[in-house]
Amino acid sequence: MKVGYYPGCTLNSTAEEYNISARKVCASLGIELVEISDWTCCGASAAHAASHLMAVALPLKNLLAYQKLGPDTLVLPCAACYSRFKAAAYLYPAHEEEMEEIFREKYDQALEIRSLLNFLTGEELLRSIKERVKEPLTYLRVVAYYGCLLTRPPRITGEEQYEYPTFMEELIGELGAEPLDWSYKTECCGMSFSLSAPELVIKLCGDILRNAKDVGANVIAVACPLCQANLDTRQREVEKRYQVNLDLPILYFTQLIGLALGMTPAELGLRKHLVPLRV
Amino acid sequence: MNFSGYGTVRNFSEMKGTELKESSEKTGAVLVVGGGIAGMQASLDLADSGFKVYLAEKSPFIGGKMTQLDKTFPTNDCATCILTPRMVDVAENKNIELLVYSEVEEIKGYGGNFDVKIRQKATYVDWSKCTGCEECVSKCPAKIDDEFNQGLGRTKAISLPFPQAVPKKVTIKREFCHFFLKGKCRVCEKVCQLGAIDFDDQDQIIERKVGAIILAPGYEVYDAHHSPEFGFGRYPNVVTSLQFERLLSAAGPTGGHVQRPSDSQKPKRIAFLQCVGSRDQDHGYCSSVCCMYATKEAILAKEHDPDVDVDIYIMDMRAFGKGYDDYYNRAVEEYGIRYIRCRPSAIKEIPQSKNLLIKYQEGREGLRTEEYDLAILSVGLGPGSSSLSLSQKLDLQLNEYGFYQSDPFQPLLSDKPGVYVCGVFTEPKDIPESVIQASGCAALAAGLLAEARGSLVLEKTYPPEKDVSAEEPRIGVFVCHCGSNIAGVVDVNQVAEYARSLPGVAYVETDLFTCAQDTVLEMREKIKEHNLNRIVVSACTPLTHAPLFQETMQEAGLNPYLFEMANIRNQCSWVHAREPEKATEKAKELVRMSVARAAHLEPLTKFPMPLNHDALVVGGGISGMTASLALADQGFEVYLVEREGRLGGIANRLHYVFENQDPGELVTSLARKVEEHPRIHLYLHTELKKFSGFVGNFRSILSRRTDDGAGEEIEVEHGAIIVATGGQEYLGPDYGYSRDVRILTQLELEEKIASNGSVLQGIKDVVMIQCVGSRTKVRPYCSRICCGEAVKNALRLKEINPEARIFVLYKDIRTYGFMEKYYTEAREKGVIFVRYDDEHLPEVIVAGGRFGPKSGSNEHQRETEKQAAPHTQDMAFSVGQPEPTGHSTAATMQGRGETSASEQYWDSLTVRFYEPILDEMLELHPDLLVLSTGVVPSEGYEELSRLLKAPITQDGFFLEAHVKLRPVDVAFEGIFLCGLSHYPKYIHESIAQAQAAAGRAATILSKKFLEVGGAIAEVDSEKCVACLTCVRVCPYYVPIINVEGVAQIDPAACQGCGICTAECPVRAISLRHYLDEQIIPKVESLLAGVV
Amino acid sequence: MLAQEIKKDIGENIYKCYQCIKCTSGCPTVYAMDLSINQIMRALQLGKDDLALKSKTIWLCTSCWTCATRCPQGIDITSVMDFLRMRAAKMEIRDQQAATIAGFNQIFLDSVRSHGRIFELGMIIKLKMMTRKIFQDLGLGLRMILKGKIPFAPQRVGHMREVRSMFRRIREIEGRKV
Amino acid sequence: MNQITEDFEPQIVAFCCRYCAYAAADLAGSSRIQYPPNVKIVLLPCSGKVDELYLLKAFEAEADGVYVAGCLEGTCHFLTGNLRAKKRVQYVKSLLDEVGIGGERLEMYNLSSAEGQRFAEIAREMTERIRALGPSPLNQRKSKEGAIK
Ligand SMILES: Cc1cc2nc3c(=O)[nH]c(=O)nc-3n(C[C@H](O)[C@H](O)[C@H](O)COP(=O)(O)OP(=O)(O)OC[C@H]3O[C@@H](n4cnc5c(N)ncnc54)[C@H](O)[C@@H]3O)c2cc1C
Ligand SMILES: Cc1cc2nc3c(=O)[nH]c(=O)nc-3n(C[C@H](O)[C@H](O)[C@H](O)COP(=O)(O)OP(=O)(O)OC[C@H]3O[C@@H](n4cnc5c(N)ncnc54)[C@H](O)[C@@H]3O)c2cc1C
Ligand code: SF4
Ligand code: SF4
Ligand code: SF4
Ligand code: SF4
Ligand code: SF4
Ligand code: SF4
Ligand code: SF4
Ligand code: SF4
Repeated sequence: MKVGYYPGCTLNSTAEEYNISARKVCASLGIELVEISDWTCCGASAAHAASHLMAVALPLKNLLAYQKLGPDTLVLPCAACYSRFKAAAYLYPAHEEEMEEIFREKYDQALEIRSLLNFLTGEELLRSIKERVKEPLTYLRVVAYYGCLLTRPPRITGEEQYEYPTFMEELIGELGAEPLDWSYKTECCGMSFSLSAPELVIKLCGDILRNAKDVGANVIAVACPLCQANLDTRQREVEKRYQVNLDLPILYFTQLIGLALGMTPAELGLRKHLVPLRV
Repeated sequence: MNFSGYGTVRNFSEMKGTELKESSEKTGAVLVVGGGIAGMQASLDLADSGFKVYLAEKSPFIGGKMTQLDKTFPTNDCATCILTPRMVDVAENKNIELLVYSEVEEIKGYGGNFDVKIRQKATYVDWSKCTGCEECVSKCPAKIDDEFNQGLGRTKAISLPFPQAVPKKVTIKREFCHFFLKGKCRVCEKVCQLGAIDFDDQDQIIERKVGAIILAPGYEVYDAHHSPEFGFGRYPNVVTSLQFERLLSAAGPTGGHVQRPSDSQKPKRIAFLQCVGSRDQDHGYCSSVCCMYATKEAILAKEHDPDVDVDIYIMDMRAFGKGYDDYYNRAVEEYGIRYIRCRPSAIKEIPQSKNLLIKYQEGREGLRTEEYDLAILSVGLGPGSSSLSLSQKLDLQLNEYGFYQSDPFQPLLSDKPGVYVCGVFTEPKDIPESVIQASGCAALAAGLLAEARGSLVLEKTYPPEKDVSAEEPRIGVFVCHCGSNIAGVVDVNQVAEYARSLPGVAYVETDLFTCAQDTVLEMREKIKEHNLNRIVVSACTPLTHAPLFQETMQEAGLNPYLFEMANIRNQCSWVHAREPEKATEKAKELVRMSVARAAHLEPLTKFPMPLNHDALVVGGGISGMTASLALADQGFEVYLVEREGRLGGIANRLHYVFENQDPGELVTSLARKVEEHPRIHLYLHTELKKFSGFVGNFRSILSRRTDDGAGEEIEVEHGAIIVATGGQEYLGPDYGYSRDVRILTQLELEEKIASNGSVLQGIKDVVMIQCVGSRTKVRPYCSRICCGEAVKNALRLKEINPEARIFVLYKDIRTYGFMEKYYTEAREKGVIFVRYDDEHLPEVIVAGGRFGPKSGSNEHQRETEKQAAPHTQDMAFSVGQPEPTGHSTAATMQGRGETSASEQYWDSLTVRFYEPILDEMLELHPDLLVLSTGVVPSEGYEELSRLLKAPITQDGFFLEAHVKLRPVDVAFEGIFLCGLSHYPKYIHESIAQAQAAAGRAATILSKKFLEVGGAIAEVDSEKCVACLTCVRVCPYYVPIINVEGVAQIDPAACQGCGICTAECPVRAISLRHYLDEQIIPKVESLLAGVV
Repeated sequence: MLAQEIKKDIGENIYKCYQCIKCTSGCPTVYAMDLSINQIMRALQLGKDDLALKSKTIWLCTSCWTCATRCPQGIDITSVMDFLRMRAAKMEIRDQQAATIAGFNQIFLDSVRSHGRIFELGMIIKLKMMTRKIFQDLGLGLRMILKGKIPFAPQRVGHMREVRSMFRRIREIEGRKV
Repeated sequence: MNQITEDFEPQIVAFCCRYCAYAAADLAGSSRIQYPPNVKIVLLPCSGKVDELYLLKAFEAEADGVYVAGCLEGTCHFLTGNLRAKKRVQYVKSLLDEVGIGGERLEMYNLSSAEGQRFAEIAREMTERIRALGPSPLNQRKSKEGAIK
């Protein structure tokens, strides 16, 4: 199976391990990821606050490149990029003329844009993952953290379960781990405020991490590099601020799949995390 | 006597787009679809006025949603208490054929003649054999979630829906039954000693001919799973309001102990979340009842445990019904319930305690988090699950929300002639409104089928009654095993043996099931064979079973009052199961008591009393005219009395409603119909002067002002009277009204818009103030119509000038039901709504000074208002006010805090008010200030109340006999009420209520005779000393002191409560069937051991 | 009036807001804001545009879509916030925190403009310089660099010309509109 | 004396209105809520039908305890019957006090028809109360039996 793949800036830098594990897992499932060599930034987290046109144009530039490339499904590992791509596709008809003026070409709107999580939890792939599980993650009690952008707003994502999605839990269950119910799966972690307003991020991550701990999780699964970064890198500060002991490794769901499929922590870039997964 | 109730009468009903086939004979039967409170009411009214009724109910029991409620607002009447007798009435009524577990399959034909096919689903139990003993239920191994208890309890695959279910028969749910699923079990079949289980039962198709159809299929509550942010279905302590009703109910899964599901602990902090599944983008309407039911549930929670804290998260408190604001105020002041004006975004759960966290913000306060033990979602009322398929069968169009929205001027008619609609099916509404609509439907159907009245009803005849007065008591005692229900605990044979020893007992037998069909048949023979003249059935409860045995007695020629039951099941074997010996002793005692009373019973007859079949209607507004037409169409003569020289009342001043119809045209067409109707006798310039008599036979004297100024008196006799005296606009001096030509009431504005809207084109700024003269200390009630009126007029102004800035200052916006759509539309068009409360009342500054609401004065209205009115006539209306010097209005609105004192605008109109969201004072200089003034009762209501002995509320509106179930009856039998005289209401509501009043009146007027007598009070005129005690204590105003100077009780009006008998100081009154000599022996026999 | 422009530009009718406060009660960052979300809506309804534009609120919005998803009136508040930020970006921002966030957005876009992709280290340094709080997050930054999370050199896209021309044309179109 | 109270099974008469109290008793039955068998019900159309005479007659006939049960206040099927009954019960209580039988042997209760549980509670409550009070002074039969034992 061939699909388009847009890693986005963070997967080439701070979230390299997401990229690595995603590619490894896809490869082992027989999925070929087709990536354009010089994709550009989609503007996630800033462009929409600066200019409508930029917010549409930045992802569109990449969409235009993909539509020439072939595979009619484009998967995005980063939830923020996914959200911008979806929004651009949604807003495109309203800005069609302007976009033509900018790019001198038309977007045929035929691409199917999916998040990597949503893609891998499709019925067929989920089954094939299940079949390949070698080392069930029975030692893990996992809360699935979707964050804000993977399912919201439903108008743009087309997601039906936008308030209380469960597809990540399904995957976690198939991997042999125990998915736990909790109240914070779509709460905001502070997103790009990690750098510009860290106090906010600490508060928001504090709420999320503490609820995860309270329901008895020993791992949080994520599908977004921003979420991972905030929950992982700010965890020490949260512990200090709230006088709690959290010690909650934040793993990309692809890393969880990789582990269950028998890959080693090193292969999956687990060492890059500040809060280590101790097995 | 001009008798017109029965027989062939010309029918004047004018149907919408009349398709009625002229020649064909109409069928005197009606199909009612839906057995909720609405469907039951319609059925009873029709059956009581000469029509055959087929009541099709989807579920295996009647009563609808009300069966699941605990208490009902605003009286906190126990729902079961008021509903159960109604359900029994329906089941017993010989002219109602109950088709439960049935749905309409097909409808063919047209108004007057329909052929309907109804599918009655298989119950797998032969109901003619089942006695509802529930032996099978206790043994059935298939446990399932209890739907009736909203999944909070468990029941079995074979079950009785709930203990008081009518009919009291069990049903097998095929989808859960082990036998149907796995082919094994049949336990119930083995257990049932009556052989009632029938696994081969099939759906039946039942075909009936009817003349009219009434649709009352009700609603479903919103499925809270669709609002996942609140965690319903995931957090055990988040429940719906309907589940909470079950938790409150003493008959519910927790026995009335309010417990939270996670740990069965008593909750200490409870939150209600309002508008769940209402008033949002997917549900653009308001569910109308949830503000009130949440308040009710909160009060009940407080009554269960005064220490519990209750917070209600709400947007607007919609307490728009009669007595509702009072109820709300009590909730706040007496019960300390906190209303928080915020819609929480989500509920979060604390994992360890399963407590719930809710974040909210109120006013300018920052965000706060509150922790609760229990959260209740006030789910909205959505369309019924089968509304769609039902309406498709009839080719009816549902509105965007899935309800059947009718024409506001014909609220009970569907688009299909002969098909009527009522209850929540047409719009969310509460119980009284549903009952009103149902009675109205009954009146309209009766109008359509007037010529066929009485053609299909059964009048059961019995063999002549044996005269037993001279005989010694020969009592037959039937002791029931009730399967093992009684015999399992009580030694039935011992009881029977004992009964034989009692004086007067001539025959005793024991039966496996006394109520089983064949046993009942045999009872008839036994009565004859042993020449029995009194019957005692020693079995279960008379509340459900007495009618069955009494009918049997009548068939055997015995008077039904010679009957007594000893309740040795519900009050003995079931409740003393662990003490079988004592239970047997008690059973004997109960039988002894019953036998003792039976020996003293006497036959009672109901005798026919002739009655007058004409009606008097007082008040010729929309309500009075509608009621008159509905009665006249049914063939009754009507005397319509109107004080003024013109029909139409307040509606003469209304010019449009939301849906764009013209009330003026409605008035004109109604007036024309009234004037042309051969059965309506119209008296203009006329008032009621004297009134006397009793239900069925009233005598009134009317006084008419004649042209020559003299006046004449007219005497009329009538069987019923309808009060439709309406109301009027409140015109107090509030907010500078009458001080400035720019200050108008909504009605005045409406007149202006209607007469020449274009003069308003230049209007830039308009302020409307709500609740003027309503919801104040003096008039604490909500006038109900003014929120809608303001929205309606604001939309009109926006049409005339889209640029106009309109501010509506309100306490709560009460655009309930589908009206919410227009509130949304007004906002979409830019109308700005600003909330105020009693601490921050708006202030108006005009030349004459500063004005607020004048709610301190104590007069009911009058003094000020009439004098205030004249200025409206000579008001020179000027467009484009002089801009006030200094700030422009826009400038004042923009920058923050520019709220300079404004005495300088002495020549301008200034409204100063507090804006609570941004927490600042705002000041406007509007071109128009419109006061949303309320409704007050018509002049002379007090005199009329005295004349009719019809009580009024503190606010001056006529009081109904029972707020929930008799909303158009007056406690004094034979008097009915409707329209504004009952309470402020919109035109469509007045029309429905007027039709209901006509329907209720027709249940009396259509009778050939009034059946009077039975268990009612009687005065011994020899003993009476005319002390007036009975006159004072009777809750129904029945006793009077007659010309002979002694008390007289009208047998047709007496309700048989016996209150007067117990109060009469000289024991001159006795209640038949409960005579002292019948009750005292019963008491004495228990204790003495012998009679 | 901004309300009218919002309607025209992004099709949102803020007058529909009936002050139910659902947006505010679910906003993750509202506790740090000076005006709550519903107050922003009220300010716009009353034409108090400056109040909205000068608020810290619009900068503290993380664009999490909670409010927009749950607003019973279906108002896309998140997009309204975007709109307000675009307008306010041209004004002086007094609040330090708001200014930092606004600055970050600018630095972010600059990074895209010059590299085609973002360059975290460069951004961090610029941001710290701007806010003069160089040492605040140093510990964390160091740990991340040690973990190999933050690369030292920017990634670059092959055809930067296209990127630049895209930015130019966008500016042209936007210039025409004003 | 002690012995008397232990073996003593009081006879209690309950005057119940048809619409609420009697229906509640029925419901207690359908719900199988157990209570002591000492209470015997006399059905009346309305608690307002309860006559002072009935109450006194019951005591005269050697009842040890009597109570009247009607609808909840404000929800009487006949509007005001239960309020009338309440007054009468109050009055008879004072009479009983005066003649030395003791007003606490008579009580007025209000409950709704959905309160089967409450009905059972009342029956228990009254039985306990009267058991503790011992036989009515008018109750020749029981006192004698007690004396014999
Ligand atoms: C939690 C809650 C609390 C409430 N509390 C109060 C209160 O305190 N006071 C008050 O006044 N109101 C209250 N209400 C409102 C009240 O329930 C309704 O006003 C009332 O029940 C409406 O009666 P209805 O007959 O129109 O509908 P329903 O009660 O819904 O009855 C409709 C009947 O029709 C049957 N049916 C449906 N479709 C078909 C079909 N196709 N064929 C045959 N039968 C069909 C249904 O089974 C049902 O029995 C409350 C509502 C809720 C949700
Ligand atoms: C201020 C105001 C605004 C309203 N706005 C709206 C609206 O926007 N939309 C809407 O749908 N509804 C509105 N209504 C309600 C609507 O007008 C009524 O529901 C409808 O007109 C029915 O009124 P009625 O027949 O009950 O009473 P009325 O119209 O008051 O008629 C009563 C009649 O009885 C006569 N009468 C009174 N006493 C006696 C007596 N003792 N003897 C003989 N005759 C007597 C009176 O002269 C009068 O003709 C409004 C009502 C008011 C007061
Ligand atoms: S055992 Fe028979 S009679 Fe009794 S409820 Fe069951 S089916 Fe009916
Ligand atoms: S056959 Fe079905 S209904 Fe009967 S007892 Fe068995 S499971 Fe219950
Ligand atoms: S406002 Fe309307 S929908 Fe909302 S809770 Fe009140 S009655 Fe229900
Ligand atoms: S304006 Fe009228 S309808 Fe609205 S709340 Fe006030 S009194 Fe009620
Ligand atoms: S209470 Fe008795 S005595 Fe007095 S008037 Fe009535 S019947 Fe006559
Ligand atoms: S029995 Fe009741 S209704 Fe009849 S007259 Fe006496 S008090 Fe009135
Ligand atoms: S949620 Fe929507 S309607 Fe409610 S206050 Fe916020 S913007 Fe207004
Ligand atoms: S999108 Fe912005 S304003 Fe809305 S909830 Fe999220 S942070 Fe708050």
